[in-house]
Amino acid sequence: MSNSILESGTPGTEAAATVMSMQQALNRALDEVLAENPKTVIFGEDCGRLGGVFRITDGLQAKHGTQRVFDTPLAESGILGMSVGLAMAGFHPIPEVQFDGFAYPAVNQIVCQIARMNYRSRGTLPMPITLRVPSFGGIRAPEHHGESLEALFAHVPGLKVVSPSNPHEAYHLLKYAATRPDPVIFMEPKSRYWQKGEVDTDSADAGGGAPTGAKVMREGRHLTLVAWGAMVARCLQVAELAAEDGIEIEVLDLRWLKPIDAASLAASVRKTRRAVVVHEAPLTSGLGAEVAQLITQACFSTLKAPVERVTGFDVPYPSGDLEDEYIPNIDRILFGIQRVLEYKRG
Amino acid sequence: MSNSILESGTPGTEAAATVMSMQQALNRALDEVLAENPKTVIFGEDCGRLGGVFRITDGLQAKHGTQRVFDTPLAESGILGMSVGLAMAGFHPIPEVQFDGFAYPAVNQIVCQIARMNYRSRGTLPMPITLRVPSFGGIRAPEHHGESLEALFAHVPGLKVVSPSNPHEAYHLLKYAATRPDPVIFMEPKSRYWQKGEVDTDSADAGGGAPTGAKVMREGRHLTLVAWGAMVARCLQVAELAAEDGIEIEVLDLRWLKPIDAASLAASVRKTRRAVVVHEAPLTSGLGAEVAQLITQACFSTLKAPVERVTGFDVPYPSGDLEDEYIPNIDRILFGIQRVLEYKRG
Amino acid sequence: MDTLPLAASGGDAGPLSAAELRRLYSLMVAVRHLDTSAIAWQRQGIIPGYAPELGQEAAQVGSGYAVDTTRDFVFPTYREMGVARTMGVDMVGYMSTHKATWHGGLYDPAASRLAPIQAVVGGSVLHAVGWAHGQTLAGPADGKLGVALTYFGDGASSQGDVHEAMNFAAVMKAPVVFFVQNNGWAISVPTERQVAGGSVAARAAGYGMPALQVDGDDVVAVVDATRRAFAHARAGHGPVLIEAMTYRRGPHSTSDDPGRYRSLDEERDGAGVDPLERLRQRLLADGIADEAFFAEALVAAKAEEEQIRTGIQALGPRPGAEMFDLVFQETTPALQAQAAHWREESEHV
Amino acid sequence: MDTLPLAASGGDAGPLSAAELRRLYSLMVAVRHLDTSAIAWQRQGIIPGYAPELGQEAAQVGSGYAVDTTRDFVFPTYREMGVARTMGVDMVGYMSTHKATWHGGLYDPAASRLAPIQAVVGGSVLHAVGWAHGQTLAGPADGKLGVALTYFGDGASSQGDVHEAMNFAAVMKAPVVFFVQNNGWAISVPTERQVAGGSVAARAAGYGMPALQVDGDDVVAVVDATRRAFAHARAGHGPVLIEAMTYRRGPHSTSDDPGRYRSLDEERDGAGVDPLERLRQRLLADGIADEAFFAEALVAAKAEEEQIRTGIQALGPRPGAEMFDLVFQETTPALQAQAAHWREESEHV
Ligand SMILES: Cc1ncc(C[n+]2csc(CCOP(=O)(O)OP(=O)(O)O)c2C)c(N)n1
Ligand SMILES: Cc1ncc(C[n+]2csc(CCOP(=O)(O)OP(=O)(O)O)c2C)c(N)n1
Ligand SMILES: [Mg+2]
Ligand SMILES: [Mg+2]
Repeated sequence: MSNSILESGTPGTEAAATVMSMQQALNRALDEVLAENPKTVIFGEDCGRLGGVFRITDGLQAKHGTQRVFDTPLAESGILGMSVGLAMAGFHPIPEVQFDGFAYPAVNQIVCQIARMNYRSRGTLPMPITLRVPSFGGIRAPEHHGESLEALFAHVPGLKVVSPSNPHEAYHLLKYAATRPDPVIFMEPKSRYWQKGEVDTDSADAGGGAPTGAKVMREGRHLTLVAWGAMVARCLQVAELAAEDGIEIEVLDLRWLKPIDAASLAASVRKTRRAVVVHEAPLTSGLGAEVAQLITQACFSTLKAPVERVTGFDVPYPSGDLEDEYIPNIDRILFGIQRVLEYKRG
Repeated sequence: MSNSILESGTPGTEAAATVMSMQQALNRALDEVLAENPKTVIFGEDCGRLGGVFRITDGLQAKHGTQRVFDTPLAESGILGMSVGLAMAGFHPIPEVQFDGFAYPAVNQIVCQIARMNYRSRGTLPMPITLRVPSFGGIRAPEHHGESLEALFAHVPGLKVVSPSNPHEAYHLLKYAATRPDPVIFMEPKSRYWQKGEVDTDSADAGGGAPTGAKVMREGRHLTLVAWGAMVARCLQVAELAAEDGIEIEVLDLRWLKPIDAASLAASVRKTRRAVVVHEAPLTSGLGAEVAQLITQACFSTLKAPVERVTGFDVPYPSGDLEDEYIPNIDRILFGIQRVLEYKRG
Repeated sequence: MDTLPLAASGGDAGPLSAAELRRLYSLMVAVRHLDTSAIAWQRQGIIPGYAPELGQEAAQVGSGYAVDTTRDFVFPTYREMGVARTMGVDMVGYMSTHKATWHGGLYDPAASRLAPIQAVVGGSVLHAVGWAHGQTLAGPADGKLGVALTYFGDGASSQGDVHEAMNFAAVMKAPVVFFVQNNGWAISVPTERQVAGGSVAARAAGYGMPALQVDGDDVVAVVDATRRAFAHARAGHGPVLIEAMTYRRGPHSTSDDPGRYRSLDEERDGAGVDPLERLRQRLLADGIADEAFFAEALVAAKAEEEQIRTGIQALGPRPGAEMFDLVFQETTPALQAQAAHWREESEHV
Repeated sequence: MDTLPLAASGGDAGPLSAAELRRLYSLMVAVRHLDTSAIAWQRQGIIPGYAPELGQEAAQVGSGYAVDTTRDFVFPTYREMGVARTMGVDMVGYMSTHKATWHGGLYDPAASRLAPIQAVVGGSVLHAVGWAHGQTLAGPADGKLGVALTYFGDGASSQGDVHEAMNFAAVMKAPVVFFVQNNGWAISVPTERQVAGGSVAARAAGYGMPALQVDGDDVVAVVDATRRAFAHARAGHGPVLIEAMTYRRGPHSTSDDPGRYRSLDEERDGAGVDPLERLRQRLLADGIADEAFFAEALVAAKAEEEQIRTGIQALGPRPGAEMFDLVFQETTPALQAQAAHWREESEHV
């Protein structure tokens, strides 16, 4: 049981700042949430004995029991539909969908039930459901294992959507999301699960910024790169490279994909006057359009160039061999930046 | 059997230009498609004997037989999944989802199967499926009967999406869509079903413009209003009102929501230098963001103001009593236009 | 049809007393009168639409009667007015959904133990399973579990969610009673083109779950079956399926025209004897009630309908601000901004 | 378990001849060898992942053997390599999906009569129903209908789509054979926590559909059951469900670690006798084949595997332009623009 909470010891006994992987950070957050709130229950396909195919729930069933952490039959609509009933019975369900692409069978329950029950019941039946979705591509996986559903979820009234970019964010955002009274879709960038980073478990959100907003991951003054999930790390690499050419890029981790922190977007771009938004999802009707339009709306007269989007293409997510052609890579992001920097009003 | 093809006679025997409702125009288009292509089959809940709850398939079973037009059990995923198999067997299925809100249970089959089978099979298993979805609000209907799914569908690679705004468009776009070799989501504005208009059945697309692009419904030079479905008629009303104040508004019926006719958007706004996009769907991550961003990208240096969006709110579609507060009404569209016209660079 | 036996025999309750039978009659009359009146309301423009349950009063009143609102929870569709009335739900709040005041109705679902009215066919069946599983998580079964009672139709039985619900419930031994009103029709589609094999109850055995097929027009039989099913589930033996065989005597809804898909002859044959009339005859034959009682019950039903109608007519539209305020428990800045914007533009006018 | 009887008795084919039995053995050895080799390929870095079918050779070869590729059509999951091999599908094209060359594989599904490899659990079961319904639309049943054979697992049986498929097929009398490989596991979840009631075959009666539960490790029994089911469906009597009881002897996939959820003892007990060994003993006992034949079959299997491996190793990545070109039959200007943009930026580099 490597990387499990059983190995990492009892919550709170370690030093506040530890180096851990995102998998460990998420596992630890879940362990603590289970310990803190007896109404929390975790379930999904292979979440119990196996600890999940990504081991995010590793050791939790052994520690908290089969009542709190359990396997369900193989049916995503069933898992999410069941979550509605558990929430109505006073529980805080934390269901898992095994891979992003298998959230589609549950869309009806997510959109028509989870997102609307609080509204429909006039606030008397809240839906404190935290749906964990291992998300995005980059792991050379089979079909349907590399989807980006943020634009779909962000469009649905009644949902909140968040995605962490590193272990520290993962720990804090999951602890925050899993204690909210509203449904939150928690999109975990699966290609980052095994990357390690420092996690300061002491502070509610060490590193600054409210856990509900976007976060400046690197300051700069020539251009703002907006990203979320796995693309944040890539944008930080790009900023590093650009800095060698004297271009100072500000990297904004959007974190919350709904609601979007429009104020932070505006503040950054008012300073840099240029923006590029990066995501893995296909271009058309992707969340990049919303981000670009929010920026344009707020900064129209200061913008030096139209906001550029560097995204996946309008094609089904390709097989591993072509993955690197599909996901925005460093070069494509640099081209996008170049287009903005070189933009001349026609 | 009012409004049925049984009453309106054999296709082709009438004068080319006739006044009919959108329901009649759609019914006639389906009748002709059934007559022209023996591989066409129509099915869904209550499509057969009843002729559909909106009577769009009225009389078709009686005329073309229960093999060509039939009722299915009550399961949308079943209906769409079955369409995939029929397409693989060489048929051109035209399934109906009874109301927009009941497309959600079929999202898995639509996104993961219909949209991807041509790609997955390397073009050897095309999916000529025309999915008819009575769409949008405005009829004081029960919950889930007034959804706007265009942003979701437009984001899915492998789908094409179209919505007609009047009987003439309905007739031609459906005939066009139902003869394509690719999957098309055909979004019918249910609040317009009973509105009559002139339909010129003679020309392939009488009125100008390729059936794949957007269409200028009214010319103007001060501002472009972009809309689709039921909002086109409302925007034409707005343009009429604005004209009284000397404001000449160009109304662009987007028609195809995927692929979007970016060239026509650019051509119009390059002339008018101002744009407002109107839709019923919630604001955030709606298709308005994509339209706005496409315009901004193409016309950044000529735009006088950021593109404005007048849309539904980020709330679940409300009950009939509040419907008029939710759907963009004439006043809200006029306010949007005013904001653009009065915009001052900060 | 092969069905598995129930593990627990009957509830604590013995056979229905005369008073209980009279009470069932009164409930059925109240429901019948409100139901037929609601169609008139629609014709008069008081409400924009309604889904009548004419002919299903015995199935609804009988099953609702078995509910213990101190511990059970009920998950209706859009057609369970009779269940709501039997459970004592605020009927102005209930009917308000048909006035297009608020999707789901204005009654308090948590306090009423009746989930909001559900328009997605099959949509709430899984909710019942989750709620019921929650009862077992709260502690070991002591024969006193709260039971989830979930309603759905023959048409809904075709939905994947209903299968997932039955399988989940049976695997987890959740205390759920699946109550199918097989009323012969799903809008225009008859059961034989909908339910392969002809019976929803016959599906239960495949999940290792007991089922009861019951004459849904016999209120006493329905009460009895539901009580037995509740006892089984309450004792921790897992789910039970009840298929109440009945008939949708009216249109699917006020905008439906059954003449397009079934003849009056077919209707007469399919419907059989009116369940209300059946109970009346029984009470008369057994000397449990007389014409005076029936007349009194009708007067009460009329008074009740009038009160509800008055309430419905007095109901104004909800303030538009609720559109924004009720989305979340914790609202968002984006939503607040939209609400402010909406307020500004609507006050302008 | 109650099951309904089949309407048509057996196919035209009599009992399997000695030559056929030897052919089945050769196929099973070829499949076994390719399957175990593919795990080695993954360890050697030739392919990134694989889902082995160790122990399911009899179920797959036996059922695939009953297919008539001139008129039937087969809908696999991600684990039906043995079916593909039995049907004569191009195995380099088939295995290419595991090399991450192309989702669904490079073989021609239309020509091979094998739908693309399917990763969505339960995803293609409804496709089989649609395809099969298409056969009945093409004209009246003359006892010669093409049959859709659809594979899925015990885990998949929980999916709503599978229920919808069974109900649709039974209502429409579509010529479908639902072939469940109940291999005891869905990744880490055993059948008893997955399939309420314990048997997928037991579900069929609820749809008025015949079912056959068969020893999935006995290739002769599987061929026989599948032929009987095909004959029933081909004659226009509607769908049949076959549940082949077998065992997933290996990990779920090359990234799975079964040691986390089942012990070696459990594996040994669950797996029983190896299906390949069972056939070998039978052929020996009946004097149908000898050690020389077995040795020869293995040599052939090894040669075949080597050829496939060479093909796989020679397989380069597909040209990136295919990402764009294969989305639609009729491409769009927007997609062409993206393709042009992509080409420009990737050539730049
Ligand atoms: C998921 C879904 N699909 C379609 C509909 C439209 N619709 C409303 S009621 C109905 C028929 C339901 O039949 P049944 O389940 O037998 O219930 P009944 O109306 O007879 O009470 C249909 C198709 C819906 N409300 N939800
Ligand atoms: C809709 C969906 N949900 C989840 C998964 C992830 N997944 C892949 S295989 C599998 C188990 C399938 O079990 P079973 O149907 O018994 O087939 P087996 O793997 O045993 O052949 C799961 C959960 C998936 N591929 N598709
Ligand atoms: Mg019904
Ligand atoms: Mg299995």
